[in-house]
Amino acid sequence: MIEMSITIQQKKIPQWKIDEVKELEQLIKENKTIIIANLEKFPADKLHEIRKKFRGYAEIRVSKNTLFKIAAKNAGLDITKIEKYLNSSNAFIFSNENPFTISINLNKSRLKRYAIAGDKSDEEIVIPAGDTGMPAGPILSTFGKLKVPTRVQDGKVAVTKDTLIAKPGDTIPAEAIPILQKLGIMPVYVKLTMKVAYHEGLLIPAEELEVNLDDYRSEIGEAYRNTIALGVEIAYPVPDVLKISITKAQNYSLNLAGEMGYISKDTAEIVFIKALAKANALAEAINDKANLGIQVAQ
Amino acid sequence: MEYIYASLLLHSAKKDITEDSLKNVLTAAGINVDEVRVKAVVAALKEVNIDEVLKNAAAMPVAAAPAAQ
Amino acid sequence: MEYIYASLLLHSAKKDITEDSLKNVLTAAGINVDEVRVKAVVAALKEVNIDEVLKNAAAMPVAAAPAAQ
Amino acid sequence: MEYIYASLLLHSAKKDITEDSLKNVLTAAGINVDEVRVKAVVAALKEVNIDEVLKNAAAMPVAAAPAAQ
Amino acid sequence: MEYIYASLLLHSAKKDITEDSLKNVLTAAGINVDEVRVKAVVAALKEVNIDEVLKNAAAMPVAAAPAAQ
Amino acid sequence: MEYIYASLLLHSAKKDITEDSLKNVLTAAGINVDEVRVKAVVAALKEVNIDEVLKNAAAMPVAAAPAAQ
Amino acid sequence: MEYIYASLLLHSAKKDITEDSLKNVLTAAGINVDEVRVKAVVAALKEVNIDEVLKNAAAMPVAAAPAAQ
Repeated sequence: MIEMSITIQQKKIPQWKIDEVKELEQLIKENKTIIIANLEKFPADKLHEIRKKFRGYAEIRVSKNTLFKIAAKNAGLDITKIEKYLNSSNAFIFSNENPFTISINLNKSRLKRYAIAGDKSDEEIVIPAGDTGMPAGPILSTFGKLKVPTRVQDGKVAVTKDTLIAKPGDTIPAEAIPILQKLGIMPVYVKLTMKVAYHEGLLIPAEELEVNLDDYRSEIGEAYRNTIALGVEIAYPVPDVLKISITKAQNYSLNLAGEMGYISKDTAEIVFIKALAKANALAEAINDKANLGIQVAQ
Repeated sequence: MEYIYASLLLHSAKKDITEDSLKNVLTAAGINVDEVRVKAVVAALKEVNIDEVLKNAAAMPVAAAPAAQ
Repeated sequence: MEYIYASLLLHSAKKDITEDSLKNVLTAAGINVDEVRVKAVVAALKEVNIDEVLKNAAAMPVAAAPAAQ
Repeated sequence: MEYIYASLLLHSAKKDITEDSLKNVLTAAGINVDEVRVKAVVAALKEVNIDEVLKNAAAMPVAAAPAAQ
Repeated sequence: MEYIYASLLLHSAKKDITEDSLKNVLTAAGINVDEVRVKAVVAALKEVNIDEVLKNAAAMPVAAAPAAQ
Repeated sequence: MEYIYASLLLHSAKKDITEDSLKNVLTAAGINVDEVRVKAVVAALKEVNIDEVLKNAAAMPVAAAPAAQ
Repeated sequence: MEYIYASLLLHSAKKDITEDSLKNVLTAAGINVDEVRVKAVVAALKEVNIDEVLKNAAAMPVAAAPAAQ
């Protein structure tokens, strides 16, 4: 249908559209990764900043869905898979990078903006202690409403204590917005929201595209601790591991000696530590119940 | 702390901590027994779950035991 | 730990920890004394400066913080 | 955790963690490789300073597990 | 620690840790396999309940063994 | 600590800790065995749940750094 | 951990930790000795200052710091 209409109405189609379809077609053919991102709520004037950051390994195009669809079809893409993402206003990111790399970089290249009414905060908002530079006046009652402690100093409002007014995900209190602006606090992120990535025949939905680097860090830490623990347990013959094995064996030995009351030169101390710990605990416990005046040995 | 040590001795031997048993132990250790204190300790220990108290004490960081040089 | 508590009891009562004194205390607590263990404990304690050890033990943060519920 | 162990294996063997090397290791371990995860892991690990994370993991006081019973 | 990483990779993929499977993984990672070490690790792991060890890993009293470098 | 090391050696090999097994191990290590001590250790260990003690030792929170050095 | 307890036993008895002495102790404990592991452990322990490690172990019972490689 589309092709037909194109052929029939070809003369009425402006040259730039034809050129654009050609260019898109070329981009689709030349790039392994295509990401469709939502442009709604994304300020057009910020796009060039992101483009700048992606320069060299990804190209960001804002195009009409219909043009992209034609180009995709011309490039031999299976359009049925991505059709449902081709609504509202989209940006198309073309790259030969791994789609997750693009995702990570989109996250890193996010910008911040001032809050407007109704925004949810993307980060913790803290009004910092110190001089605000704002002249004392009606604004004082606004600070009051936000439960931010203030005092007036040289006719200016000074905040006396760092005060949290919103956590990530909280709707930002409307009355805070002008204050945040005056303080230069930009609590809302501006970033392209990915809808889907198409990569070498794979379709990766937005949820899967999100990469939480902290999760990876903590998994690596866990894997490493597991590895050390297993190495220690089997006395993996590497000096640094054996040192830990020895330490563990010694810790076990001392504790066993302590629990069984085994006294030798090496173990006397742990034995008495344990006995004293118990005696002290008991003394303290009954000291609480009835005031016996027992001096807890210290 | 003698009264506590004596009580713990009885407890760890699974004996009842009574005025008599406590006095016996203290006397055997050559200690002049203070009747009032014996009464007080026995009464107070009745209100305490000794095993629980000891378990908590054991859970405390006791690992440090510098080896004797 | 009975042998240890008994030793601590004697020590804090400023009595010598001998096989006899230890046996006396343990017996008074109603414990069937194991001669071998008594010998072992007394012998081991001979090599240990109890006052020193107790001082160190008490200095440990451990001893300091019983669960105070 | 398979993908992480495989990555750490490559890392400790001083090999680059690429889609190919990761897939090789996973396949050799008899694992059905999930292409998308491989891509995600490779991209993510490019951003992570593994040596740094290992150093921190090692330095983290094992206190992690207080006697919480 | 490559041999341990490889072993845990196999374990977390629920594969048996045998000399062959371990060698396969190590080779796939581009590591020159030391036959003796493979044997030693496989033998040692047979005596260990890995799941149990991992469960306690966080609680490991890994002390005092700073990197010797 | 020899007697304790020997006991834990037997325990971790899942062998019974008896006077004989303990003596065997100590002798193999070239140690002159003190019969009294062997008997005392075996008797004392009978009253202790070794696995429990080790589990608690492992779970011990960052412990008591010795008060002073 | 058997190999470690056996090594510590030898060490505290002031015996050299050699393949033979380690094998003797392990065998006496009723353990089927793995020659390869014995070799590997003995070789690795040669690079460890056990006294130093024990001193630190006693002084700082829990503070994870395994080498990060």
